[in-house]
Amino acid sequence: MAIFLVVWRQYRVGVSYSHRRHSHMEFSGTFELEDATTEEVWLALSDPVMIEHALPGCEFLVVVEDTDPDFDALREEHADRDVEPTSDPEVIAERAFEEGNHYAAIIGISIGPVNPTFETVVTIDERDQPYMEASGEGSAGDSSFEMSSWMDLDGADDGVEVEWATEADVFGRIAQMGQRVINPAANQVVKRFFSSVQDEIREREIAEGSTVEQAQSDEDDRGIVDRILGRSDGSKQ
Amino acid sequence: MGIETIEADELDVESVLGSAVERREDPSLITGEAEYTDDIQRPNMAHMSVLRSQYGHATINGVDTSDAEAMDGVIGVYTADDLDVPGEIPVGWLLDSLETPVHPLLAGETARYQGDGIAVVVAEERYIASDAVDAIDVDYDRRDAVIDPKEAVEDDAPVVHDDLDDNTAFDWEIGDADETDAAFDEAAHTAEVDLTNQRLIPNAMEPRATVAEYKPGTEELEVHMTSQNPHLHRQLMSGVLDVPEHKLHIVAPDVGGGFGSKIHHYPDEALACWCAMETGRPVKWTATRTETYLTDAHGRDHESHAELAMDEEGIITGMRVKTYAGMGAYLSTFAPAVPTYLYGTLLSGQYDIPAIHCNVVGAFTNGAPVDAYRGAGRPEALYLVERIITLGAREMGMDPAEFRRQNFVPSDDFPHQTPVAVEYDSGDYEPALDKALEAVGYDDLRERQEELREEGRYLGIGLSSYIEACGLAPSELAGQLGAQAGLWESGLVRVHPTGKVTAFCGTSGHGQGHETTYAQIVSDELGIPYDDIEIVEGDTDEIPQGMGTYGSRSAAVGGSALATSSQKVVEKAKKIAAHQLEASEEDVEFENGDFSVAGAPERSMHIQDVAAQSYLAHDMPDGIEPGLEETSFYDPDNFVFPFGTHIAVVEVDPETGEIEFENYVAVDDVGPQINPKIVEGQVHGGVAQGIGQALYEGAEYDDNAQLVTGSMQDYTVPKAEHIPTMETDSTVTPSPHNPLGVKGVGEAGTIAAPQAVVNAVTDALQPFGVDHIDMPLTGEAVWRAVNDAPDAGAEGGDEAIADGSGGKDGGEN
Amino acid sequence: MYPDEFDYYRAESVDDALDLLDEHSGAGTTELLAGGHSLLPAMKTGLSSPDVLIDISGVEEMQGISVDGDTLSIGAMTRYSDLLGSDAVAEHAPALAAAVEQVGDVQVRNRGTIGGNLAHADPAADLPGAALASDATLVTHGPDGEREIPADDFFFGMYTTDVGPDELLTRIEIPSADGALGAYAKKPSPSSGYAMVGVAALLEIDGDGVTSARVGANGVMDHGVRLSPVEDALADGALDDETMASAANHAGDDLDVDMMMSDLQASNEFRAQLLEVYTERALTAAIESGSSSAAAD
Amino acid sequence: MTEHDIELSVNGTTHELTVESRTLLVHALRDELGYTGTNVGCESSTCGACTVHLDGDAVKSCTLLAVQADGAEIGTVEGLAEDGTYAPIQEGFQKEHGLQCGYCTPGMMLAADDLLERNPDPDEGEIREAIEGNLCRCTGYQNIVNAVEFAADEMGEASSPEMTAADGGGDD
Repeated sequence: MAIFLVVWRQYRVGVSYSHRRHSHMEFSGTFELEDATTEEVWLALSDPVMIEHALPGCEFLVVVEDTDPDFDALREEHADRDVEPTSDPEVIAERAFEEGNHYAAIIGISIGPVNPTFETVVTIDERDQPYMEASGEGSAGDSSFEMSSWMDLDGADDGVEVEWATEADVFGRIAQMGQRVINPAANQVVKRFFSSVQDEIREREIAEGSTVEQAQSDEDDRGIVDRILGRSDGSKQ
Repeated sequence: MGIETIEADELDVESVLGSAVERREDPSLITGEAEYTDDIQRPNMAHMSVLRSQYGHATINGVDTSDAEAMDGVIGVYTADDLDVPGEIPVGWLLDSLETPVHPLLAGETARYQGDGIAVVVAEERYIASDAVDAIDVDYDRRDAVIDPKEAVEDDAPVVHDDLDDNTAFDWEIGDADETDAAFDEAAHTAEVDLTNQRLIPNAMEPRATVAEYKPGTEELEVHMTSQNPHLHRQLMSGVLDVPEHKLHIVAPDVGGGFGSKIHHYPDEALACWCAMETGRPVKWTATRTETYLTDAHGRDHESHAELAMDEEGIITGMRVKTYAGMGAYLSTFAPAVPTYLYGTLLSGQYDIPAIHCNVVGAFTNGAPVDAYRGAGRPEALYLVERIITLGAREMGMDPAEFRRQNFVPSDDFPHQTPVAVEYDSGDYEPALDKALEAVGYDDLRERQEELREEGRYLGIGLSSYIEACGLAPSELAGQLGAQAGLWESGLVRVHPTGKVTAFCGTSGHGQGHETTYAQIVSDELGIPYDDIEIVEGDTDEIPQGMGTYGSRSAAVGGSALATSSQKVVEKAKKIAAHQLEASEEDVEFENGDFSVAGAPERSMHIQDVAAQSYLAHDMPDGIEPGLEETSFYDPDNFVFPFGTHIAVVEVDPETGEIEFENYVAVDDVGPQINPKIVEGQVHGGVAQGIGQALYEGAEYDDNAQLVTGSMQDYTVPKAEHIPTMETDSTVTPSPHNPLGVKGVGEAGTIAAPQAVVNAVTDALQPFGVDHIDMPLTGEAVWRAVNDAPDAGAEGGDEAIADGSGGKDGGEN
Repeated sequence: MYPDEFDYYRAESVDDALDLLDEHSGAGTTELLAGGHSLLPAMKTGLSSPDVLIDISGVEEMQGISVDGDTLSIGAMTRYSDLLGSDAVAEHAPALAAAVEQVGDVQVRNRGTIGGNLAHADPAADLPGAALASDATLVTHGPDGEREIPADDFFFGMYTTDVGPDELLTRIEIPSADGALGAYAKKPSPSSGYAMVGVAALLEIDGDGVTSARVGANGVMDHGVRLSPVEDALADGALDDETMASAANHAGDDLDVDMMMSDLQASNEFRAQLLEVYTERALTAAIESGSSSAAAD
Repeated sequence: MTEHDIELSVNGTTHELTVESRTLLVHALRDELGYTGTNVGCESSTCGACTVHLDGDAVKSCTLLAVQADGAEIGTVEGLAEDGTYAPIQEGFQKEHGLQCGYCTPGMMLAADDLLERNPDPDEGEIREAIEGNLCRCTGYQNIVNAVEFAADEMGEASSPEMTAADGGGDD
């Protein structure tokens, strides 16, 4: 099992001074995972269950047909959900993010006494290793948010550099009444998410390179790893 | 300190006018006996709550009210589809180029700002109504929004009203463009500035509220509401709800401040009425402060470019102004007048300027509608004038007081015609300036300023020589300019058989003390003791007609109406007295309530006795009807033009941007003062609001048109610690064209103060080369201005400022 | 606006409060109600909708101020106004006393409690910095009994502390700083009154010199922080304005400006600037408090 | 949702009433008991219009549940005057023109009274600080400060015989 050393090299929040920025937030950052390859990290980041586990307050994150799912039904269906992240490429392949797919999530945010639960739908807009882009929106009562994010992996000498950015806009009551807390709260969510992502990746054993290679097989002519990695026709090696 | 009040029983009719008598409004207000709208209870009363848009701009695909309707205690939930009345909010002022898109009571397909109502709930209790609003589910498609008035009229801006080509509400100009351009072509010196007059939220302490009750038997709709002008509301609401005017009874009970925000006709009050008719229950609606922030018409919202042309000596030869004015999502009642006729016409300030041209583009945005807020147009004008004048002085290297003095309209040039349409009635500007300069010890201050700069301390002196046009009136002129209403005022003076008086006025006070000052006027005119006179306002069933209280018009127009009616009463009484004294009318003199025969003072009769005789009617002159009451509809010839000079003295800490007041002096000329204590109070309050704008206040929307200063935790309403002690003084230049000579004071402070403060701060920071900072001058804004200033480096720069040694050499500039 | 519906329980004792917490730990959210001046406004604006409120403000054993040897002990439900009226607090915890004076307004100080403030952990509240500067120990009670948490380990982040969901903060213990100089300098938000920046300083002195210093700040980061570089710069330094000013220059040394609070009231960059200025003001105010109390003696 | 039977003593009169858990004290006073002199100006505990006395201390009655006040002594503006005689603070507001629209005035007077209770002779700065939790949009505060000073003087005079006696032995 490889050990990933995580280095917080840079983490920026939307702090540029502009008087109309206040419920629009921009976050971006870069972190490095040592002793890992782009493929390994990409594989880990392909697993919705891993993301579900990393997202603070996330009850479930599941693929759905369209951007207007029945959250009550989903809640019922996934009430006792107990799915573990895995490092098994076969398993990941079954459920890996796919470009154009929509995912529904219930995310409870907890900022002291303020505990909105957001019904969220995210769409994978682009997914082409090593780059991924997603956008989505969530609503909780008469508050809502819209976000768009991208992530780019860059293989360094002995590790992977993950560069990411998220933009979010908040609407409704929280935007209006919660001015003082929105930025730090969102900051906290983003920070916790990425640090959990790193923990999750760190805890995997997928870095045993062999696992990944062994999985090269059959069915789809792109090969399972290509599928997981979101490569189209292996053109991006 | 300040003016000492006297008790009512110390008054006599000879000196009642001009006395600082205690307010008779106070006893009910300081004991809790006062009745504000939300205090009103009715048997079986229900409560209304409004669901407002989650977005600044959105398409509404559907509204699911089923959960709300199913809640215990919910009487009804209604959306735009349910409304069966005309329901279009009218615009009360039209301009040639004005676009007037429909403003519905409830948003149907499109929400254009966050205050847009989408549904209303009527429930048994206010808490339940609020719960039910939360249970309504709206299917929105969010749309891009625009909030900045200048960006709103650019080609690629999201369009607020789909049925319009763009967001231009109007494109208006005043003055002579060619002459003005010529003045700039020939100018020896020019000054210019880009400035923002930020959006403000009025924040009357009492939120808007309505109690509506419908009586099916008489088909009468009785409405108690927070109104500055119940008659105007009656007129407008009659059309909106299709209820005949004579069946609408509107009462403004005690009203907790307005500052303009309770002039306008909003959807909510009409919705409460509709709900009362629909449910057959008395319905109460009281805005939460959040709703106040979202829906009360905001003020200001200008972005301007101003230029000043001067000759070699610094004599002003021209002024050119381009302004983008935000209108918000819809045109509020008087909105089109505010950035045009109430703004452009004041751009000459106190100065003799031969050529002025001003172009104003009004823009629809996704913000709350913008309308009259204390000062309405005039603070925007005077802020701009007094900023550019200050920069003109700076350009000329002249002392700002002397620069002003040399450009003032001379005292022998009144009435003075400006190049921007209005004619100033009377004025004498230098004495007010001199008094203010003397009060602050101007020359010594300038010396001290130099000394302090040597120590790295930054003292600033800011002048504001302002003018205002108030006493909103002449109807004919207002009509020519686009008003959809007359601006006269009605006054009815009724002398009862006992000699007591009830006087009715169509204005509607909400803190100004009309019951006191009007009684002083009537007492003075009739010679009847002050305590025998009762004033009634604010009830459309009691008072025949009226236009309301705004634009500092109550004393000048309403007071004049009462004075005129009183004079008519005296005229009639004189006929009766002459008859009873068996003298000819020409021989009867009237003084302090007594009619007496010239040369035979023992043959006299008091007006209160005449009143008794007029009702007895046993012995009346031929052709004179019994009774003693008179009505007048007073319509003056012109606006009145109060003026004055305010000076702020501040010290600025460039390290933190903190501003401390050392002094604030206000010298105002509002004509003769009916009650100097009340005048002083109006100046204090106005200045506080002006300081609020200068230093603290600002409504901020984000790029999605979400109001992010949506509570008192985020929008600063100044606290006691934020407002300095003010020194007030006055000069008196009567208006020649109203019977009292009075001018108006309600808005003076708000019009005068912002630029006094900003001029003081920029004066303090002159060594850094800071010419202008947009309001509000928060600590951060000032700190950034210092650090970004051209001379920041020369004066010590960032590092030097950070370690406290910044700008030590400032005094040498 | 009006709060959503909830159930209200009044706890009579610490054990009672713990039982109530346990009883309602399942479905829904439970909040402890102390002074209520953070919670109730959040509930009224609809930002917070707990299902259960447990009112602990009246719990006797969580009230009061006592001195035991070298330790000042303050019940978590002691109101600000009681702290202000206490000679013991002024004497033994001068930095805290100075900070309490600047909390909210009179009405807030008449209701709000020290424990509510610290457990709520609003980054812009006035007491976290003072708790850090005072080297306070925060005592919690839970199902497994008492836990003592040094202030340095107590604050995790915005509204997040080491107090577990089944615990409550019951007591604050402060080592006596009798003879030390304490002060709090605050730049309040003009609208909310919360601290854009607030700096609490406690200087242990010996003659004309500082022997050691503790400086805590709130309003700057998402939780209260110690300003160790300032403390280091002060230790064994002179007790004069110049030393204070130069130490204050280090206020932001350990703090990432990008991570500082940034909101409508002040950007992070401006907060960084204010932090240095207000650190200096806190330190010089501490010196002044010494000279004024000396004068009073 | 729980309901609670509570007892409130308002200006010396005891009232028994049943409230929901969530009922705010200000609404219990205004809507249930008819003490409408106490006003509501905001929901963020900022404006202070709702200030009442709770067991003698000024508090914001919009930031207190009615059930929390069970058993307490509440003082409102309606209780300031005694037998038709204004309290000094009321007299001060009248004499000094300390109010215009009057909406903030009840809360302002009760906050000022709290100050005078603690500090019978406050200076201007102390007065301004003591009313920082009370917003007024009309007066610019100056005449409010004067009104509080007036009340302080009035109360000082009322108790001056004692003061003189106490001060008599001082080192004047």
